[in-house]
Amino acid sequence: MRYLIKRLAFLLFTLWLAVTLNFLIPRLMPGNPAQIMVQKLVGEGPVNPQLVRAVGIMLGLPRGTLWHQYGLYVYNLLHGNFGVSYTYFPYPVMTVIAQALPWTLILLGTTTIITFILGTALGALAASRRGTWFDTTATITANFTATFPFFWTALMALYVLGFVLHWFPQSGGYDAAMMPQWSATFVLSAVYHSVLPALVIVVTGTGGWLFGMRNNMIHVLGEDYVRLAMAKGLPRREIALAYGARNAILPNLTGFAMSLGTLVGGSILVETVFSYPGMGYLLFNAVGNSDYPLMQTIFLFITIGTLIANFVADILYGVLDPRTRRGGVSA
Amino acid sequence: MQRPVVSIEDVVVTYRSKRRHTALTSVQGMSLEIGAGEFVGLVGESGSGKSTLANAILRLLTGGGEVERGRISFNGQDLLALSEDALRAVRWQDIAVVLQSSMNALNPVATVRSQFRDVIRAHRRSSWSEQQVDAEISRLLSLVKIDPKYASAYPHELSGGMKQRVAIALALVLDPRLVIMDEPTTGLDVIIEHEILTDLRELQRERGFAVLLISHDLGTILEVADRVLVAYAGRIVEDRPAEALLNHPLHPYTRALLDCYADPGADQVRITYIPGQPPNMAALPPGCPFWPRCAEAEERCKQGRVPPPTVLESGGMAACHHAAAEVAAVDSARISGAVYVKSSTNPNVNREPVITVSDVSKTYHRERRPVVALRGVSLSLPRGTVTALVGGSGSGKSTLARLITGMERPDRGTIRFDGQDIPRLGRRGLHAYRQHVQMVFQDPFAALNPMNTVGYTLIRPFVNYGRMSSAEAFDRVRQLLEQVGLTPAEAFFGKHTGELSGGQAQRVVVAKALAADPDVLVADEPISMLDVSIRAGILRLLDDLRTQRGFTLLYITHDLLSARLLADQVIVLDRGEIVEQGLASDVIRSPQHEYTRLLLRSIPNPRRRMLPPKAQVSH
Amino acid sequence: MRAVVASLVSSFGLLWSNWRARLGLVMVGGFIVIAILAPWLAPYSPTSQAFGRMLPPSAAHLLGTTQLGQDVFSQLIWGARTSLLVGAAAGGLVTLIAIVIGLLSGFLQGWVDDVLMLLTNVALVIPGFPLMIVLSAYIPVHGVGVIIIVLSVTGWAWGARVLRSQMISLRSRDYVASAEFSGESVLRIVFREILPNMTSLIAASFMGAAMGAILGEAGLEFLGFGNPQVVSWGTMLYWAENSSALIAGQWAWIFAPGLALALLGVGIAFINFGIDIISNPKLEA
Amino acid sequence: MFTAKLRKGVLALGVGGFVLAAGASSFAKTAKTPPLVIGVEAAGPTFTANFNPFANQRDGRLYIYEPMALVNPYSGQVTPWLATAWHFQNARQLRMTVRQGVKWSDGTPFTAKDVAFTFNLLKRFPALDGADLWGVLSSVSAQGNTVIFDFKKPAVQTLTEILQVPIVPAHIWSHVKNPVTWPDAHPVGTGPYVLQSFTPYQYVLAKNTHYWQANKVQVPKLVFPAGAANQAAQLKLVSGQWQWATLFLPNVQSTWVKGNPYHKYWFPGGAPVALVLNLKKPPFNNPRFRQAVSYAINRRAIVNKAEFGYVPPASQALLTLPAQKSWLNPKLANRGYIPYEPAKAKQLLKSAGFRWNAHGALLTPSGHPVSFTIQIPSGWTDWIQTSDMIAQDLKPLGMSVTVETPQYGAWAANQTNGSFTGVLNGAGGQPDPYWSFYYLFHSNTFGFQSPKAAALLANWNSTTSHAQQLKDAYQLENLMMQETPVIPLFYGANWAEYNTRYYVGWPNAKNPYATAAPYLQDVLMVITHLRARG
Repeated sequence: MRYLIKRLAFLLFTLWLAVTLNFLIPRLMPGNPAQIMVQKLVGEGPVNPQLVRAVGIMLGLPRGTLWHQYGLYVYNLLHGNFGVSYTYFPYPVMTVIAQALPWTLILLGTTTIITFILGTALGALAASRRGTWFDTTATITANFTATFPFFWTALMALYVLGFVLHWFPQSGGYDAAMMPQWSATFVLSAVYHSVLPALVIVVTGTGGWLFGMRNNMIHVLGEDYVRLAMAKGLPRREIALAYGARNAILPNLTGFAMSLGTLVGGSILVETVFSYPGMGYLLFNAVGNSDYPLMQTIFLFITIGTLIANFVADILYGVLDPRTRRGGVSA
Repeated sequence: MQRPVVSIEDVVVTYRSKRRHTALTSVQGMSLEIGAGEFVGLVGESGSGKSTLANAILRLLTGGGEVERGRISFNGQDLLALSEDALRAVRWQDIAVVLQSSMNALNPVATVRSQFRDVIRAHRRSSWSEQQVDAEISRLLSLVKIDPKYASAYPHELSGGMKQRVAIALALVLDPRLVIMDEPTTGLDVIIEHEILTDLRELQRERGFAVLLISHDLGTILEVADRVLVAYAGRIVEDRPAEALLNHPLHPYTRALLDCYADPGADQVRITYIPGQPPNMAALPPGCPFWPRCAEAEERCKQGRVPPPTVLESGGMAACHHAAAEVAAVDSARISGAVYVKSSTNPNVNREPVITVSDVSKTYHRERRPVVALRGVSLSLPRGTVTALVGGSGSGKSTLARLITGMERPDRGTIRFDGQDIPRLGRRGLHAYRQHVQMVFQDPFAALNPMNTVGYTLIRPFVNYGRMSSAEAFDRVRQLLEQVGLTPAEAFFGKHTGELSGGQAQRVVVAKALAADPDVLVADEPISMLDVSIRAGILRLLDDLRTQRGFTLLYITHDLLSARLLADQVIVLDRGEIVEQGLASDVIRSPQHEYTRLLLRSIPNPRRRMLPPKAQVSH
Repeated sequence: MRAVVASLVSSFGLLWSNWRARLGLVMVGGFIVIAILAPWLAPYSPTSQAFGRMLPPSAAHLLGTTQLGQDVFSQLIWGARTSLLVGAAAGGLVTLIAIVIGLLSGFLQGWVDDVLMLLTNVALVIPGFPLMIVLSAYIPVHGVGVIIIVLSVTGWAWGARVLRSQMISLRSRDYVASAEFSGESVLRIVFREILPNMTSLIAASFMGAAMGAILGEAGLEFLGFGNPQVVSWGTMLYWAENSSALIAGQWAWIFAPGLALALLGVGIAFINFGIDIISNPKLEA
Repeated sequence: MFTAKLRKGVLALGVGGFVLAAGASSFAKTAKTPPLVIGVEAAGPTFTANFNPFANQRDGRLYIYEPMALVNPYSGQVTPWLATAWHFQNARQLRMTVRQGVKWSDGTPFTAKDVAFTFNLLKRFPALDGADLWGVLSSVSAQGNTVIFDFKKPAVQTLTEILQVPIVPAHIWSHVKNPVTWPDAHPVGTGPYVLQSFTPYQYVLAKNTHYWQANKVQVPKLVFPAGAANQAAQLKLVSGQWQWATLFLPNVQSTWVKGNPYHKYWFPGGAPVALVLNLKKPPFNNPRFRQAVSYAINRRAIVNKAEFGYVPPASQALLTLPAQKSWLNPKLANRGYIPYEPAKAKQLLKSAGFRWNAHGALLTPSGHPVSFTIQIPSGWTDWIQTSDMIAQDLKPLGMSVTVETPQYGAWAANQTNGSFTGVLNGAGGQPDPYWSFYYLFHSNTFGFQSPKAAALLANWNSTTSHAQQLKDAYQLENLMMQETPVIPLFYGANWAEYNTRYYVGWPNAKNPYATAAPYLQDVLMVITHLRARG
């Protein structure tokens, strides 16, 4: 319970910090987003000051003292009001994000789980068969795939599997001729379109998990309780799972933080290459269009998503590790 | 002899490291047999190969170790040749183990109950109902004096002693024929260690399983074992019934080991210690590996092969050229090493105190639970005397050492030195204070930075306190090295501290403490991490140095024998409070407090066998 | 210092004895040599636009030319400089920050530790790459220097955490207390007694940070958030992407820089593999 | 990825965006008149249902709402559309006749009242009035089928702007509370298409059955798929999933045209891209210095390298040539094109009192070394390339020129704040040369002050006589030559690729009746010219 409260406090604190960081970054940086926005709306030619004011009010551009702005900002956040997108004016940022979020959640959610399961399983297998051809092949392959730049792998996949071989579509989230709906054909199309981006994320993302798990597992397999389990005459599988993997998976969960950050970063690149209609591609476009409200809200969402995922991992850790569950010391 | 449960024939185990391209043969041909229901002890120093042998029996070798040669048979089956599946059936069903580190032997993420269950399930006792299984677990836990409610606890919720008891109960779950115990009580408090061994012996007698108990402490082994095997440098050098070994040790090494024990309550305490270093397995001398330390070594010992085991008519064997002769000359009382004698004296402990501790209390907060380490402790260290601070683990003796040396501050109370209250000193004041009060740490390897050379380590105090240049300090370091018996000094100067043996390292630690030319030396269990054979040497060194230099020594220990040897006065600490204090000879010879008596009883004492040997070995 | 050097030398020996690490050292060393010798190795200036546009690979242009008529092979060679510079500089900065924060936090304990640790944990869970993108959107002028700073600001947390826990484990060692008894100053204890024992950890964290920085830089450059005028593997990919290199059939242009990045990454990963084994002998295969 | 095509959008329309789209491959390819899939400019991976014609994004709404007349963005040629005729009663009053028989897509008839309503809407909501029409208008009213525009002052040239305002139905928009933020998700217009379906990922326009020239519209459906980034967009176009797009394609011959006879493109030159020096700072305030720089730049080389030879070098006269050749002063030497003459540049500098030091560095008459920075928005690759080449060209003259690539926002802000020494930016390029000159000489951005220009512009704006207008234009062109306030380099291209497999009649260099990109206002011209392949 205390563990849960501690993690929750950390989550809330980090959320607050992320929110404040998000508030501060644009205000600490040189350049005035308001001016840029007006410039963009008006375009070339003389700027009518009346128009500038009108546009400024219309967009709800920041005014007042920093504290006042901050108060208003937090108030608006709590009411789900993230401002108006410059590029999608007059739509609020949330409308745009609501369109992109499900795609990323599904793509990143499934690939994260797949990479975790695949990487952990392969890592555990490699560790328990240390020194065999499987171990060598797996670690060397992972060495390569884990260091492949996401976007390059994506480009190659796009070109070879998409353009040359025509096995997979080259971009988008589903066949554009369809209406998004819960029909079998639509879901099938969405899945079909997500195969390439997912493949790229899985291929480049699995290596990290694999190494983490392998190293932990090797460490655990050297522990006395594993030796004791062998002495107990337990079946090999049970030792590897209940004693080895079960303990090794705990530190791997804490490695989640770093891995997730990498995965999220990678997904931005992958989504961009595949023009996948998710948050990453949206962020890329928002930056390109100097759509500051959109860009910052996306960043906030990505951060919150990462934080929550980390929180879930922490809680999972707490559930899996009796030492934290019973209020003992955490590792 | 009864039909042996396990017989080990000429087993050789080599560790190979791919990385360093080295091979280390740590077991160089050991043979032994363990009879049904027999309680066998295997004693040896670190690196003697005793644990390796234990691991080899169930094929649990790690770190690149492999059985190169030999045969390990159980009930006629060669365990080394068994298939993985066949071996799995033998494991635990027939042979169970209790591992060295009680802290790590249990799966941290599984309850005690499930660690019993999986072994029951794995060995096809699936016909048992849940209730039957649980009842059995409760029964086993009760057997080792653990409340059955702990079945649903996780390992981290148990104390060290409880974990070890659980591990023993776990070993008995399938009623094995043999239980291998590899230093099962290392790291536990002396009193708890004693209790567990006592209980174990009782249990073993009741249930009739055989035990192979491995320990570095001959005292412990002799107290409980029917038969004792002594390992040295990867070989068994003596294998005798306990009684016979105790009364007529044949191998000079065994004899030397026995001579390291004495009754602290005797009028005159006399121990010997073995010169030289424990053997370096990577560079053994030709001939008998013990000869460099053996007082009886002759030319033939130094050459050719290792002395073959001499099988004795009286039972057992010894691997020494002298063995046969020894049997004849039973009363031969040749002294195998340097002697350290302590008679009852009446030292003057009424001199003016150099350090006065008044009403000191200290509480730690571990995981939000207050742990009281010291409660209103007052004592004084008379100038030029040795005070032994004695207590079990958790008694607060190390905390007191940390407070006196200024490493920590008490919650309450004063510690006075030269008119200053130590807890109030700032960084500068502490720096000055430490020139006067130095510390010798328990683990010499932990106390020396492996990145530094011996020379650098010893020069620093001179540079810092003596305001000397490195060149000036050099000469002093040389003297110091010679003083602590590290000669020739030049050979040690450039060595990295990791290249030293344990005894050498502890001498460097002592030398480093003396480099500051302190008034007070605090030695926190300085010998407990060392091999038995070299402990007395360090004690002797401390005693000699104190005599020469006249510093005040606070000697912290759980071992009353060493306290008796070294100390003028003894202070006994129990759960943060002083329970008894007085002249060393008085306190140890006629303890007044029950805790002191308990401590005394718990000291491994080969002369006081726990139980009469059950069935003598017969042919 | 001598001890540090000595330990480095002996660590190197250990590294060299592991085949993976050896391969990694050779690979990374090769890239370093290429970067240093770029002016002599590259057949042309990487920015010279004197050649035909989008020429296919030939003897004169091993990897063809860009749409601006630059020699891809020459750019590839010069690009090693940027990647290695970013890796070394950002890796170094990240490691430096990690050392300062990790050691401070580990050695001082108390509230300083609490605050620094909170900061570290926060920095650890805030996704770095999106932050880099957002920061780069606000920073008015782009260049390798900015990227190095952004990478450093976002990348230090993991190293700091690892070094802190190592610091805590080391500072409670008796030899640290023992050094205090020798009258050593705090600085000397931290830098002379403790730091040398963390060499392999620091090296590993440097390598990890350098690899992250190299990939991060390439990613940012690829998205166009860097300075596209700088010749680097990231900008090469950016230009290649923007010039439809694949559609135009200039596969070498897009394939080579990515492969170079991957190989450099693999080299570093192999070295780290070796370092891992040194600091954790159990991992030895 | 920001490439040339993006920037053209920003310049011409004032909004940044991306070329995008996604495939609609499943449409029957066998039909004679299949839907036309258009890769339009959009800002991201998804659409929002926003068809408010006053929002500054150009996409499907251009096919729904119509203006009074279509103005060719480059030649300025006007085609009457919802208006059939107009004339200036005097320089302060414009009378416009609206077309009869036009209906809104909901069947309501279109009248002059709708026109008057639209303009008065702009008055009520200045945020809609981006061109600041009400800065000169005093009233707009409907009389029968005539709309009367009264001006506060002579403002003849405002006509072009008035003609381009999209007209909205009064019977719907009069109920809209805030037309600025109203997304108009179900648009009702007079145009050839109506919204058939919308998802964030694709929307479809179908033919408007009420359209007033329905017989001219042969494409039954327009499909706008969302979001594809550079490489993916190009792949879509090349693989035939898009039929009409505006994409920068390097090596367009080999990547697009080669191997497919239906693949066509036309990249007409548009707004001049110019080197702009900060005229408030010495030595850039010296016209001779600017002329020298102009002579030292090898425009032909820049065009060939940085622009792939897709566009021609630009004339110093600021006009978009040849589209606006009717406005060109025939006496202008070499039609205003500045040749590459480094020697002349040197001589100009010498005559202006510049010197060179021992290291060959150029010094101003007051002895300061000459150096400046050219700022280009990050990622505008061909401009960066251009600046690099300018820096190379100026090096022999002893000028040290560096190139910086700030973010778009900083680049724009730096110009507004005057914190720059040099930038590349668009100049001119308005359909009506008046506005090109007006923006250049009237705006304070570049710091050029000229009473003479102001007088000429005022005269031009107050006369309805074309001859007089020409005279004013000629003089302003002369001023451009003498003062060189900006240094035009080349004409920004207007990328357009189209597929003639099913539809023919596209504009091209031989038949430049409209620009060819799918996002400029004259798309209505294109769509009414397209015919199914016979």
